[in-house]
Amino acid sequence: MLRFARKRMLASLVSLVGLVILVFFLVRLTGDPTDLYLPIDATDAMREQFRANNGLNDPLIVQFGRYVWDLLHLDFGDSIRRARPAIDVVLEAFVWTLQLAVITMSLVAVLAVVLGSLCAFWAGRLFDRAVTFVSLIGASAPDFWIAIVAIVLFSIHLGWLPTSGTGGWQFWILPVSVLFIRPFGLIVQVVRGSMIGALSSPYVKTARAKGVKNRPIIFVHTLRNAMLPVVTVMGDQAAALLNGAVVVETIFGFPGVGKLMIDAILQRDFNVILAAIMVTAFAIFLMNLLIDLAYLLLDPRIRA
Amino acid sequence: MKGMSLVLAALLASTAGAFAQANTDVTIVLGEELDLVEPCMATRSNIGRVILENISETLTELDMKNGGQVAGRLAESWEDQGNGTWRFKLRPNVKFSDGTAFDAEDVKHSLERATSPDISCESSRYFGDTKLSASVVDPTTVDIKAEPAQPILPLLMSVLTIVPAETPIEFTRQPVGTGPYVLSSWTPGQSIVLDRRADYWGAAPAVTKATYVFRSDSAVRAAMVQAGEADLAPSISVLDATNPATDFSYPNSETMYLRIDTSVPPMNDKRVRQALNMAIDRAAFIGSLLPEGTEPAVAIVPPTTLGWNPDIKVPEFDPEGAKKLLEEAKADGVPVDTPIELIGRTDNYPNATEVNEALQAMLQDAGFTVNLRMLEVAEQEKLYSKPYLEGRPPQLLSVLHDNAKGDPVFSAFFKYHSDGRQSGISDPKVDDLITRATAATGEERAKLWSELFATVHDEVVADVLLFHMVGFARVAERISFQPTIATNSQLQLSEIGFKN
Amino acid sequence: MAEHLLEVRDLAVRFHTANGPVDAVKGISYHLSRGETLAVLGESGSGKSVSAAAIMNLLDMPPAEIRSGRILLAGRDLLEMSAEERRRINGKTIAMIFQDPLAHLNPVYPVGWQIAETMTAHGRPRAEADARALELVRRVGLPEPEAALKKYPHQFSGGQRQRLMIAMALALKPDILIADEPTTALDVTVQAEILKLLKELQAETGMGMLLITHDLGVVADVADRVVVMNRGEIVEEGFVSEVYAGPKHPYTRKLLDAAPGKGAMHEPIAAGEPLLKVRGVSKLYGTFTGLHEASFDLMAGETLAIVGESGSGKSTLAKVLMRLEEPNGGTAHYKGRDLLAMSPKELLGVRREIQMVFQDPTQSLNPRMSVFDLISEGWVIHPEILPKAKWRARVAELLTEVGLSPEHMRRYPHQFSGGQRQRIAIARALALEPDLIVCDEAVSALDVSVQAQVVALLDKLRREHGIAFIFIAHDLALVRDFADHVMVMKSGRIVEIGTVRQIFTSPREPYTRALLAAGLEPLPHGEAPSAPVLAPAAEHQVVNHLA
Amino acid sequence: MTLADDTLAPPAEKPAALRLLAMLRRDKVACLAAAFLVLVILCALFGPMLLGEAATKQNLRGRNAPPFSLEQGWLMVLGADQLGRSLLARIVVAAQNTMLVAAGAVFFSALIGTVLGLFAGYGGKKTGEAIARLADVIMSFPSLLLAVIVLYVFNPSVANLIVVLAITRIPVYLRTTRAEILEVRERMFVQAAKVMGASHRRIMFRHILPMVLPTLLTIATLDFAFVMLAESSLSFLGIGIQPPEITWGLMVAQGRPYLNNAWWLAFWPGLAIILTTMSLNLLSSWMRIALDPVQRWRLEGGAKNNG
Repeated sequence: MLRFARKRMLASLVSLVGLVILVFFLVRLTGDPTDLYLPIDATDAMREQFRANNGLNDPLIVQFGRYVWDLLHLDFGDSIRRARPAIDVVLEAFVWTLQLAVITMSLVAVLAVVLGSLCAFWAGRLFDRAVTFVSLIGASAPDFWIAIVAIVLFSIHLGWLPTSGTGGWQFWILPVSVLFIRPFGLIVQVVRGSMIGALSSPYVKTARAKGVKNRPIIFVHTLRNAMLPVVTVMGDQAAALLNGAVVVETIFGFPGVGKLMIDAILQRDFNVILAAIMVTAFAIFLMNLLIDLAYLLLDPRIRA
Repeated sequence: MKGMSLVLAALLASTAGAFAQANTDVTIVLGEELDLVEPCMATRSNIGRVILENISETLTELDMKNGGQVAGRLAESWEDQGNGTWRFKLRPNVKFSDGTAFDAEDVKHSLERATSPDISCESSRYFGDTKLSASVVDPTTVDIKAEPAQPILPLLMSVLTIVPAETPIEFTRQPVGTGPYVLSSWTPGQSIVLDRRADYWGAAPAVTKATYVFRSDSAVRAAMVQAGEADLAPSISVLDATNPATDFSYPNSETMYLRIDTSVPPMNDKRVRQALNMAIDRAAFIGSLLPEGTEPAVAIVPPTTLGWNPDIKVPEFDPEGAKKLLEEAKADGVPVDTPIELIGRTDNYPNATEVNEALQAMLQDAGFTVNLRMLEVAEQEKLYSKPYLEGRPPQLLSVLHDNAKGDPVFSAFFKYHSDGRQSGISDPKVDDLITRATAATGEERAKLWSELFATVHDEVVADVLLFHMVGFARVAERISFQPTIATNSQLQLSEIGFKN
Repeated sequence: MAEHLLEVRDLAVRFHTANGPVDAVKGISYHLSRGETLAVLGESGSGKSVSAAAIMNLLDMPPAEIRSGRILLAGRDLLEMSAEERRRINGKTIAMIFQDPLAHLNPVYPVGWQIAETMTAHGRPRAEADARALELVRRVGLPEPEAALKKYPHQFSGGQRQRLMIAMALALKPDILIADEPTTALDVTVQAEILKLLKELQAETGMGMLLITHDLGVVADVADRVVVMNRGEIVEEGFVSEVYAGPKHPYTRKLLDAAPGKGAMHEPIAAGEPLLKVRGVSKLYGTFTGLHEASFDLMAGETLAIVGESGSGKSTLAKVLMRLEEPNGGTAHYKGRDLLAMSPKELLGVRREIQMVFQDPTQSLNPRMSVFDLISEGWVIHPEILPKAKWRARVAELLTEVGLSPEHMRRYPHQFSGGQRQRIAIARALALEPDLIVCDEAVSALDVSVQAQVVALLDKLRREHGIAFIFIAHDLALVRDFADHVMVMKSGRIVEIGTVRQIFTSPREPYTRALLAAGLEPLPHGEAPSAPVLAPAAEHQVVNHLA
Repeated sequence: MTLADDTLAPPAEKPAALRLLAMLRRDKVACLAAAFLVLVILCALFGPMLLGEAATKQNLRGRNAPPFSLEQGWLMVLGADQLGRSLLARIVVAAQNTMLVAAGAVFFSALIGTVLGLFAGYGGKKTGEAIARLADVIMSFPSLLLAVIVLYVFNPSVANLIVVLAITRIPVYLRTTRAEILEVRERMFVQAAKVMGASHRRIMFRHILPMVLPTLLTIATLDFAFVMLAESSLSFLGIGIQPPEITWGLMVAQGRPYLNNAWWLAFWPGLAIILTTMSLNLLSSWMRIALDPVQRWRLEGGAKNNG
């Protein structure tokens, strides 16, 4: 198992390096931060000065070499905009994103698995149809639309929740709910599909022949077998959340990495973009590793 | 259901107290986060709104309440010594928030710091190619010399934020200033808190503590004031300004215009440019896509600017006339059928896309072939500034220009001089006027600027000037605040009062 | 009330399918008494398992619908009980074991937990259940019982898994055990052991046993009484010995006649230059020896049967010869050229001459290709065989030859029965006009009567086309009527090779003798058969090839 | 011997397409979904031709006209947008770009992802690993960044938007295809084809691919919805498709600021997205059952519920 983890980490490192190279050169295709950083009426001397200060005059390959050299010393460079180490900026934001992702995915996991399993058990019945319908509507609506409507409804008209920002638990309700909807709709369907398949497995017959009650048949016997595809999809969804819930972060003023990333992209703050990508990619690789470990945990047959 | 909602409401109400605040504390919600709190970057509006004159003060300031006069702040008086040198008498008994006293050395250091090549301070952009140097005469007197001579040096001093002489020449995260407030906490991405100082030299403002939060969505900003989570949203979209009791419009010093590159046919023909001007029904925008209060523009600077020329007339809306001009030009062999690109910027202002779509439709109605392209800021920037791309098609750049400084010098060169970075014309008379006006003072200066505006607008027809824009602020009912043209770049907490 | 332990009365079950309703069971009645073993005998599709599923409340409704009938357990009708009542009966009063224990054990839980669950589901305390599980595992004869409890199903062999199922079923000492094809897919020797275990346990507990099987030998070995089912109806019932001795219904008679091992044995054709000469072929899987130094000859037009239990290497040998797996050593000269050393290009030419028929036609026929596409695919790959214009006619011809009808060519595999599918697979092999066909357990998955038909077809093809066969089977009896030579394999090695007569009448090796002995006779001991039976015979299906 | 061999041979089935149609007719919900999708496709095909003019005709004085009023003609029945253009006409016309973007992105991501997945699954271990790493890289490459890069270096056109969205969705297909193929390639009929001497290409495209296609189709339908929403989010962030092109996503994004005073601007195009994605979802889950012989009975009528 350790060897497996080590091999995976090595492979992920290769991906990470590829990613850094790709991003480093691609973002530099999108323009010069000088034009964005300096006011429109800045003089040529100021522009030249700025470029020189930030090493933007060197050939790309030299810039890349310098970046890699610094990276090897764990220096991710400074944010041009914020004049502080890019990695600090990113990590601050990442903590928020991570919290948001973890809370959302935990809720999604629990609710989607329970409701999806029940839908599968009662496939075709009213409960199944209702849950499917509601989750589909939720999952098909643009999230920024839901977010604004939710603010208007819950914060302004009802006055129950704060509109936005960070703080106590009540600040988390709206962003988490909005983020929750889409992965929930998807995963409920995946759980349902996988469970319908698993519920017709021979071992379910055995369990029924043993006189096992319905609840353990669903949640003990079948669920664990049906979880493999579910875990995969959950991983994909969690990865999307880790990459930053840009829309939700933007609207609710959540200082997460998605908002940071879009700002950095629009401002061409290259070091922040790179650091953000490295941090999230690392998190995603780590999560993929955890998912593979979850496979091992769920299914003893893979352990061989 | 009702019972449940009551329980929930009660539960939430119990925590709601957490964000109710002391009577003289305010929360201000801004659209753009601060990436820095560096005083020498205060000319950037997102930074200036928080720290300018609140934390860091300047020698002079523009008094918008009194018609845009230059008034003293840390300087009590100043006089032109000739030879490009100005002598400033400084206010005595002023202390920085770190307790050190303010004197001429601080001014000298601040100037050197702001113009140092070692940090990219933005305020130095206002000095252009002028070289400034300061020499200390005595602790309360400082001479500032400009090469070449700079007639509006006192105005320029309104952008120079004063920091203690000990401030290192690198971006600070702990700004120290002479202003009425001190930065007490900064949580990047979330909030900035300013607290009132006890030892401020001037009158103590009413606001004791200001918390700034950041929401990029205008609807959310408006909602926060409505829900009582914030007291002031200095900038909201006209679409969210739905409550006359709390929402106030103010001219925001931005001017919308279509920049024409007159070197590309058919734009090199004056009749075509006139036709462009005549094709647009400016009145139709006001009160529909653009809020009431928006003014048709005849100059690239707002009316509060020196040399504003009231004699220039807004071009008549005359699509038939435009068509006729085009036909004339066509008869002379001008390629008027060449498709023109109208290049807008996404989210430049509320409704930016719709405004540009409407402009496109109007131009097309007058017989132009116009393709609309909405670009992201950096992409538009690339087309906006020189060097222009080789082989470009005729382009109209739909852009905003902001000059709240009261003098056209900050606009004229860049926009109209042959060497200006965003200039679309090359006209010797205009170049000459700009050079002379820049060097002139007093009445002469105003006259020259007036002449320039008339020339550009009527003789050269350099561009399609459209509107002086207005912004909206939502102000909670418990506070009193009157937004002005300066609100876009600075927001003095001392101007906020409480109604009871 | 007659004191039957269990009585099924006039049970009728209908399934609603894509093609309209199917009456799986049409009003059947039978009963089971304490200590008795009742066999329900029938081929696939006869509806033999449906009544058991109804007893255990395992029918999915819909698509199933119980049209009529009663199932009386000690006088009470199960069909009128609530789901909760029936749950309490399942596992406690009536227990069930299934065919294919690998699929029927939950793959993700340790077997100890699964055995104990039978008891905890009925309210027994955890500790007691665990102790009893250990006792049961020991009783059904698993090695290292303590360790076994912590292991997962995939870590056991097929026979051990069935023992685990039995342990699970017997945990609460049920009155009735329903065994649905309990030994199908097991090797002959293992089958014998499992049946022995069941008999012992029945003797210990006095339970009634309902045995559902298609296997005449199993019925003869364990059952007291038998009901014979065909197309949802009971066509005959009675004591096993009586039914076997004097079948009254024509279907029963045909079933008994179809049992293999009754025809005349082949005499090998005179030797010439061998078509295939295999020398010292070995295959290693890591450290495991799949095949060790196999050597044999095959004459043109001759049938060589390779017999062995799972893991004996017989399928490995086939795969190596077909170059589906690369050997670790050895040669196989086909018409003088070494198959195992050919380049892919040379191989392509030989591919059409050597064809293979796989065990499970359901899996070896691409479900998304029509019969025409399947059979003509070989001509797409080897266009030199037949011009495209003649394909349709030739497919029709081939279908007729294997006993199907030409209009079948537009259909898809799932529309055929297992036997028909195997005929399609054979037609596909014939399309390439091969000289040698390798049949890997080609009839093992088929019903007895179908087996007989397919074997007869193969025999006919051999006679008419002079095709040589390598016929791989785990079933000695089947091979007897068909093979010229027999090769017995065990653990990757050839144990014995000889003519069919020599192997069946005077086996030299003890393992060959053991295999012959383990085969179940389809007739009760000591009874005179109605048809002449000369040799012991055994037949059963293998669905999963566990090599 | 005419014994049991033919007992279970079923009667010849009706042609598959007809049977599907018959089943579709029986399932009201799926039927409705299919009907709506047909309508959307018709809009996409003929909308710009029929209503292109009406969709761009501005009337600043009649901006934000409320819906459900026939005073201005039937085109204004859904109200007018911020420039006084008919919302109905715009929705109909925008169907084309919306469908083009979604279908294009789904098609290309499915195509490339599947081909890569085929190679990853069927090719050697090394190829497989390399392609899996590629998928990792794409997955952790933020789609927004990609959007900005492509739309900056090129232009924010329909074609480039398709490129952006297609690239970001490749890993889904790649991973699914690869996983399925690793399983399918071990199936017996693949070996049977090998024995006949079938080439790798034949095995890949004739035998393996058709087995994977149903799964991919299901994913593609779901992705269709996803892509429409992603396109909308890009528009919200200002880096999606730009006027004068229109898509539903752009309409929602542009109408969003009016939620308070002219809800219909964002509501109708939003409803169009919701209905389309829901229809696709419903149809895809129906198809998943309809195409699976084991599950099909659920859609066949007549069965009573015996509980």
